[in-house]
Amino acid sequence: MGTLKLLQGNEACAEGALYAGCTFFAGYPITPSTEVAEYLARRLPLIGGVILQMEDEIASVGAIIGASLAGKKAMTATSGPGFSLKQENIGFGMICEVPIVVIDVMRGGPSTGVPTGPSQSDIMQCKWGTHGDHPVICLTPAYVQEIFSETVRAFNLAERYRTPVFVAYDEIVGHMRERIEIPDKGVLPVENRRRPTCSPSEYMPFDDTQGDVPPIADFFSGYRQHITGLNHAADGFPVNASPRIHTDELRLLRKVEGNRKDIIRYETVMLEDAEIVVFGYGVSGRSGKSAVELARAEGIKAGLFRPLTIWPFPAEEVAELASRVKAIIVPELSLGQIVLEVERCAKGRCEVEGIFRVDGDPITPDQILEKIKEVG
Amino acid sequence: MGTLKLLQGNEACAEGALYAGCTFFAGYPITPSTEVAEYLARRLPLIGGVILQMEDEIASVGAIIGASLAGKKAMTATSGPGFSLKQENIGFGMICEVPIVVIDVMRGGPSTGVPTGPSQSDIMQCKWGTHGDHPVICLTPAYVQEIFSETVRAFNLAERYRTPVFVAYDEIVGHMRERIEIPDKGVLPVENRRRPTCSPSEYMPFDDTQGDVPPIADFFSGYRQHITGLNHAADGFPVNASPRIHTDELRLLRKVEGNRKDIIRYETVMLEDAEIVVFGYGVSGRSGKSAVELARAEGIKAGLFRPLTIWPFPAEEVAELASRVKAIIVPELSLGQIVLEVERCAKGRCEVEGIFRVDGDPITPDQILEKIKEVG
Amino acid sequence: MAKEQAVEKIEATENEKVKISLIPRFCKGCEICVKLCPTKVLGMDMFTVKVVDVDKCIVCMACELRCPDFAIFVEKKKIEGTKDKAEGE
Amino acid sequence: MAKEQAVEKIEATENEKVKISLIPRFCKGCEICVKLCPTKVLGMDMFTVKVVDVDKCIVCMACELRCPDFAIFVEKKKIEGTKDKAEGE
Amino acid sequence: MAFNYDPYIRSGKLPHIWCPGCTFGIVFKSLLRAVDSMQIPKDDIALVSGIGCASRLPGYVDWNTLHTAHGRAIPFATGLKMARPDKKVLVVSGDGDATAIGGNHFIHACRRNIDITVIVLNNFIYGMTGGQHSPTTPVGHMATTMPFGNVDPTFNIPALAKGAGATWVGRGTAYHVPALDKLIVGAVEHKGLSVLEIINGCPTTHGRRNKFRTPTDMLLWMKETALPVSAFEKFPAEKTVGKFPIGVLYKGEAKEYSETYFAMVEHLQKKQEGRGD
Amino acid sequence: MAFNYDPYIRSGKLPHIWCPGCTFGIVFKSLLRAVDSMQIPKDDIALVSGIGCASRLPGYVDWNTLHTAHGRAIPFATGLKMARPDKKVLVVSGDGDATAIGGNHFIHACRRNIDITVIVLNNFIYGMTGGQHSPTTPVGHMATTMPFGNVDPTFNIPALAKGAGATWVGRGTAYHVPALDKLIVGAVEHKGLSVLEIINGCPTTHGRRNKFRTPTDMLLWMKETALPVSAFEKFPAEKTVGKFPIGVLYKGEAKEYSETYFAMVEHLQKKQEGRGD
Amino acid sequence: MGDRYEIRFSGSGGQGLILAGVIFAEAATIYDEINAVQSQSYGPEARGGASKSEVILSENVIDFPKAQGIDLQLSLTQESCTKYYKDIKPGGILLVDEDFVRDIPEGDFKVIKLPIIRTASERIGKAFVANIVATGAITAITGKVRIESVEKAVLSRVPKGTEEMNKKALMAGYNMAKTKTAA
Amino acid sequence: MGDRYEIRFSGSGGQGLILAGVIFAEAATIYDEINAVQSQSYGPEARGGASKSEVILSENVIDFPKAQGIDLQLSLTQESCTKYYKDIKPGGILLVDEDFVRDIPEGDFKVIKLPIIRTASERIGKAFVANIVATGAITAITGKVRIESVEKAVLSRVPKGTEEMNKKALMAGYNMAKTKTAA
Ligand SMILES: Cc1ncc(C[n+]2csc(CCOP(=O)(O)OP(=O)(O)O)c2C)c(N)n1
Ligand SMILES: Cc1ncc(C[n+]2csc(CCOP(=O)(O)OP(=O)(O)O)c2C)c(N)n1
Ligand code: SF4
Ligand code: SF4
Ligand code: SF4
Ligand code: SF4
Ligand code: SF4
Ligand code: SF4
Ligand SMILES: [Mg+2]
Ligand SMILES: [Mg+2]
Repeated sequence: MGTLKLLQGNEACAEGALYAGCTFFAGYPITPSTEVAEYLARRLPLIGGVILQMEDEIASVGAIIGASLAGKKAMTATSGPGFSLKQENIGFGMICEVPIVVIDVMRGGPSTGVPTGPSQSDIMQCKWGTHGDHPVICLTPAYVQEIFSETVRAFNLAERYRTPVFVAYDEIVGHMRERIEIPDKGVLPVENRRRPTCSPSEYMPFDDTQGDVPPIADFFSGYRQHITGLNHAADGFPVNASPRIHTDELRLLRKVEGNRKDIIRYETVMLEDAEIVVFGYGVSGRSGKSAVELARAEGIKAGLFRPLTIWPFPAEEVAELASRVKAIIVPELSLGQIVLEVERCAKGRCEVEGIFRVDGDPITPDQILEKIKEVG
Repeated sequence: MGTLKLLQGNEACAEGALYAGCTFFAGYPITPSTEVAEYLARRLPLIGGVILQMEDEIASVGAIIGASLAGKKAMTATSGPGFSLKQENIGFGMICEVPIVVIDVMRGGPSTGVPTGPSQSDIMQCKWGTHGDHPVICLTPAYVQEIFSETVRAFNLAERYRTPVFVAYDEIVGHMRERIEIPDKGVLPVENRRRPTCSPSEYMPFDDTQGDVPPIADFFSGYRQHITGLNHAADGFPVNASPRIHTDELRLLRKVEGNRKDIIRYETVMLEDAEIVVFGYGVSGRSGKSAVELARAEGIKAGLFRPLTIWPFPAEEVAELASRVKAIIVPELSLGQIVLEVERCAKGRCEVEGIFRVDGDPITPDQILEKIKEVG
Repeated sequence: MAKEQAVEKIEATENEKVKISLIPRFCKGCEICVKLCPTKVLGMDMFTVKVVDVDKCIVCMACELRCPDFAIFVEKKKIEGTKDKAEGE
Repeated sequence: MAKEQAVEKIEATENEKVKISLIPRFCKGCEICVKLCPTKVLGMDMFTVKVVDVDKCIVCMACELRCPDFAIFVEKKKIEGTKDKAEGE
Repeated sequence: MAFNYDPYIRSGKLPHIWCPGCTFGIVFKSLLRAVDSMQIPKDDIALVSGIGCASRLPGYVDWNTLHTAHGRAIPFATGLKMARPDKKVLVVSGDGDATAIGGNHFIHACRRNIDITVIVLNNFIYGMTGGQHSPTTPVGHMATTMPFGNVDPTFNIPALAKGAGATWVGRGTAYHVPALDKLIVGAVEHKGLSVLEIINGCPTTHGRRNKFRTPTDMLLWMKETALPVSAFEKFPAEKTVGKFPIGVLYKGEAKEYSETYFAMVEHLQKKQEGRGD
Repeated sequence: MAFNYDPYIRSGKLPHIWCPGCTFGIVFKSLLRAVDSMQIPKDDIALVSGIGCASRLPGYVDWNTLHTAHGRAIPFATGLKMARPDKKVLVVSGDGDATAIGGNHFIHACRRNIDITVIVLNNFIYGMTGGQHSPTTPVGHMATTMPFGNVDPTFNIPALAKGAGATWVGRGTAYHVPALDKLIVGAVEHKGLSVLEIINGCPTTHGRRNKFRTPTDMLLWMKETALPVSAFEKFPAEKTVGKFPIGVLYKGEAKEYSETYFAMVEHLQKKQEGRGD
Repeated sequence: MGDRYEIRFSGSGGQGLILAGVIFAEAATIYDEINAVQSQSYGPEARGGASKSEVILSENVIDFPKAQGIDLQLSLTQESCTKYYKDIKPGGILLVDEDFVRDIPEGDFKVIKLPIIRTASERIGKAFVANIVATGAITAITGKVRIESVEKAVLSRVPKGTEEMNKKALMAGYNMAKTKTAA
Repeated sequence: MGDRYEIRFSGSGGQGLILAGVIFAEAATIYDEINAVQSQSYGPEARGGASKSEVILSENVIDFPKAQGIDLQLSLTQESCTKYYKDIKPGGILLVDEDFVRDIPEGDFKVIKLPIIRTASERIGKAFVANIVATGAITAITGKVRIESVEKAVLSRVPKGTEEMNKKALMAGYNMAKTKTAA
């Protein structure tokens, strides 16, 4: 049995990182994510790890990519404005396929907005925030325990697919405290990136002939390589206007889209006979769960779909639901973001209704219940 | 009759800005947008305007917002990586409702990608690039003449709706030269922001009681005001966790969504009896036009929908089309971005097929024709 | 004096040479003025400042200059017929 | 000498004291070497460098050091039986 | 007799949000007195800030005020100044705002020597976010992100400004109030980029974690540690250990940027007219 | 006898992309000779760059190389160095890369005094994007974004580095090759942050627009304008007008960052073990 | 959701009410294995002014994590009492410091007045342990969590060297409330 | 699209082929009111190596703006000739510098060899006006645009003081091609 603790969501995130083997953190303080760094600042030096407060968010991503290339499991954490600033370098992580974990604790925006208020309005930014095409994995835990376990999973996915992974949660779950159990070592799987087994002279950092995820060699390990943010060939060197770019970018997408089954996780509640489904993540998923209980208590056939993976989007699951339910309700602490994806995947086969709120308070179970009755 | 010139798309953009009354440009060089700055560098000083090369893209947006607040029509121009960096400050422009124009000449990404290659893969970043919710206006010209006129329109919309406006086009139309006619002064309308008529003591910078677009006072004009990127009340001062935030952010959305008719422009070709529609913008719209001609020549009932406004998205138009055509084909120089919006709006009522290409070459009319035949 | 903004609640303590005005609504009780006053004119009233002994005031302005909260103002009174007049001559 | 990379095309001009190797594939014809050579050993052959008069070479290395393109290399030859041997003694 | 702040304070905005004993309020008053003494009309001056506790200052002042994004005040101010070169533009910034995330804009403003006054309220910490170390947190001090004592070396802000090309560099403290008033006047009057570092105390997130029991302790530390620059320079090295100089630390000569720019504009326009004849 | 570059050059990568007469190639060779002389194994050294012509250098060198985003080489390098403090990490950057968009990282690396060598290939222009003015373009020079002659004041890179806290600052030129080899050795050997500015010529986007008819003219300008720092300092002011010093311009003493950090780690771990007993 | 019990600790920033909430939640969920969620309001206004920390207790899993109807509200200042009391649910409890909250709002709740700060400063000698005194009192009033558990939580969360003082404060609050409510 | 005529100017970076394309397009579209689109390849590789600039002419609006089948390709260097000739459409024309393109590729196109660079350096005295010589030659060969229009375009685009030299170069190319093709 593991250790029981009362922790903030942000602290659980830090614990998750440590459990997953993270030994390198670089960041820049920003509410409501700062506790992740503060917690790690107390812990990382004790295990020989590195905690760096950089001059800004741009530098933070740069530093963790550098560290990851040198073989470390590395992470950063931020919130809205900082997340915007990190986008360019995150794109570098995407195209160079560097395993890193980026935590985004969502607060109200745009701009400085409501720095201390909760929000879920960076969720489209997670997918589209950086220029160019690229795959995105983004996890959306809702409970403190889940923040822990999904952070572990984020590291595993980053290592498995050799790509940046986001964990995005709202200020409320980031700041609230719940009991969590930190499992003993070995209880949760912890994965490491595939490193090359070939000889250094044969090594090609983006060799796609052995599957979509090429092995990755650590800097200074004898596998001298060249890494560039330009589109590149298998050997890592730049290519210009060439079919290679197209096929290689498709491979990057495929790493993620082709492994949806492995990556997508969600919780469902009473979906079997549901006529009305609440599709909610993060704190809105929690409200949704309560609302579904209230509705069932009133005899309404309501159900919950709570994605733990928001990107890649559980498109097939939503399509399947849409084909058999009356309505999908999407509560969001934004003016309507993920509801657009739900609409897209529903293809008009059922009603899709959003509940949006950006005044600094969460959507309540009652608000959702009301909407359930409205569409019911 | 105006002046005829052979100009690059980027030069036409600069001419459009000048025509619209732009007297302030701040930027940071980046291929393939740099000619916009270079052209203005030769022209602005001659008319007493300001051209500033800032230390980076972040500073560029900051400077034009400052200039706009002081009453100037101001613009910046960039490409992918720079566009990512500008996002945070663009969000400031959104929440503070500052009229500015941001040109994004799209190149291959992510990261440095193919700096000199064309792309249309920032189009979702235009909408979702900055954190938080906010309205977006984005114009997508495809011809050099159109880059001129849409840049003029961008300034007009920025002034009319008191908001940042994007003009996004690909490297191909940015760099190629065509003949354009620069109309004489007065031929195209040039608008100016509504300034307050009340007394300074009564002035509230975000007073929404007289419509969704509050008048905007210039700094140093006697209307001393406070502008902040925090969510704010009508008087401009911060509010925290309050219903005001929700209603005010809805107003911002409404400024744009509520004026779709005014903002959305597109070209159509033979849509009346079309069974297959090509939905393409920028260079892909040009290819689409050629493809439709080829198809019609073969007796296929093809048509073209070429949006000049991509955000707000012409959702109603697409929905209407979807209800009466067999298929919509979306050619894009990306791995599939705007096709998702088309899918969403089509609601499953017709087939939606993308043609994606990111190898540095445009999608050819033949490629599209082939797809037309495939789905036909 | 920023007093206008809180005019409803000024507490003035004075003698013939000096007037010390306090604005309790603005005072955050940081005690800077209390500790920096060289002659111990000021003291604390639970959470806000109070004047303990106005007569000790030497009008050095240490309190007013370093109060971060616009909560204390010291004025030297013009004593009629003395210095000011002299200057007029 | 980066010559290995272009080994197929080295043009060497030599006399008994010095050997000047040129790699035409690498030479971009910038003329830096030509202009900096103090004794006018080098010249241009349309777009690339050529040796005009190897005998004038004083092995100052100005050309090799400042060629940006790994396209010119100068080697002083060991003259058998002379200096080197002398040193051996 | 006492200074009347009311005309400068936005009505109803006091009390300000700063914590009890936060010295920013002291500096705030000094700024108002200094600018008042220069008789700059309220409509002709703008105050721009980034994000942080220090950056909340503009909200209280009845000038043209702009509260931008973290670290970005200077570019916004540059836009204002170049749009209206006839107006006064001031920036107020925290140590983190100005020298951490905003460091690049800071050095480039210095390089350009544009006529903006940059006032850095250095409280040695990130106050607003709760006490993380900043580029000025002294080595050994506790901060939430340096829980074992800070190991990050610090910037010397005046040295940085000078190295980047600023033509007026000064330092004052929240304790030395009358001197501060004068320094602010000097900085604002200077034609070109002026940087004024003002030493402040954040009792909430820095002081109490670092053996300054009360806000007053922080002020007294300033009193004891600051030396007028003239004295600082005269004293032998061993007497200045642990001390810092205050006053005008550097003044240089260089053309002001907006003047240079608009001189070019004028020159070109004249040439053009000439050509037109 | 001649130096053998082959072991250091990635095979098949020559000719490099630089223009005819671009002096970067000269510096490139100097770098290889210098590092070779220090006998650093190829697996133990990393070379990191941003974006720009200068930043294309790493692609040719058979070390661990990383070509990052514009202006961001230093943060990536910092991550590498802190992950593997036992390895050598070098950064090569352009004037724009290092001091325009990358200026903040540059000054913070100087502040931290982390053991990285930052080599700035200053060609006074944005070469890669076609000749826009950079923070080092001399006043009056033509650039595409300063078509009437540059009015932007310039950075003095060594002064900036020193003001920010760098502990080794030097300057060399592409002309003074043997001296350059030695400067590079000095910079790389220095324990702490070293900044080496190397004066270069970009004939394509700077030289030909500014009266340097040929690449050689640019080299000869360096020859005439650079003075060894010892001479520069001794000469009377009027003799150094328009000249610049080369050599080691500044050396300071300060703890190196990764050492300090890992000393803290070691200290804490010992304490913890002690407590465990 | 039926057995939710919602406690709000309110007062002014700096009175340690967040810590009080954390301690209470830890006692409940770590030592008594009741489900608990603790949260607080953040914001620059939390600097001075009214501040609050909330704990929700339940035998069931707690999904919606924010207070919906307060069962017990502690208010150590007048400002916080006035600002927040409206969330107290019908039949709930308003626990106030009897010296600092003079103006008791009216409503369908029971009011308990205790000299919390006075007890802290006079009996323990440090006004700043008022939060722990209050925690003791709340433990007694709610009866939801064992006092031993709260004590453990206190000891695990307070700075070294202050354990005894805090234990005393806790018991002072506990006993004071026991006496008062028994009366 | 039937009347599209596609011309490619190729050679090495620095030979002024982009300017040649621009001049040709300007002549067509500003002075002759034919529709024209000019484009070029960008890229770091455009520094040295092969470089190209393309002009499409048409009586109709030109939608697809990139070359699809080259009607006439100019190549001033061997490298550019070899790299790009494959896009020449059946029956098209390959115009090469007879000194610098020695290795003529085979294909279904007509080859015209002219001493373009030699003419520039020997007859005009400046190798760098080869682009204008070539433009003159292309004007003659294609017959799509009036030589007077091309001359106007040349004069509007070349640096002041070089007008006469460029005019001479243009006519040299024009006449050389006329003679050659007449032959
Ligand atoms: C892009 C971005 N990153 C981080 C933050 C969070 N943040 C707000 S203020 C601040 C630092 C404040 O420190 P300083 O500038 O010294 O001001 P102080 O509060 O100490 O006056 C930080 C990191 C932010 N708002 N935006
Ligand atoms: C974020 C971003 N902004 C701008 C650019 C465009 N860009 C590429 S290199 C460069 C400047 C190059 O100048 P310098 O650093 O001096 O290097 P040089 O080419 O002169 O060696 C610029 C502005 C970019 N790639 N990324
Ligand atoms: S003016 Fe001086 S003496 Fe008087 S109360 Fe203030 S500090 Fe004390
Ligand atoms: S200094 Fe001001 S705020 Fe502080 S106690 Fe004195 S009057 Fe109150
Ligand atoms: S070594 Fe010296 S003399 Fe010989 S060719 Fe080279 S530059 Fe000329
Ligand atoms: S310096 Fe090198 S590249 Fe330049 S001409 Fe001489 S050999 Fe050729
Ligand atoms: S946190 Fe520090 S800097 Fe911020 S208001 Fe409080 S005392 Fe001042
Ligand atoms: S553009 Fe300039 S810096 Fe770039 S390779 Fe060419 S000469 Fe060198
Ligand atoms: Mg600070
Ligand atoms: Mg450069």
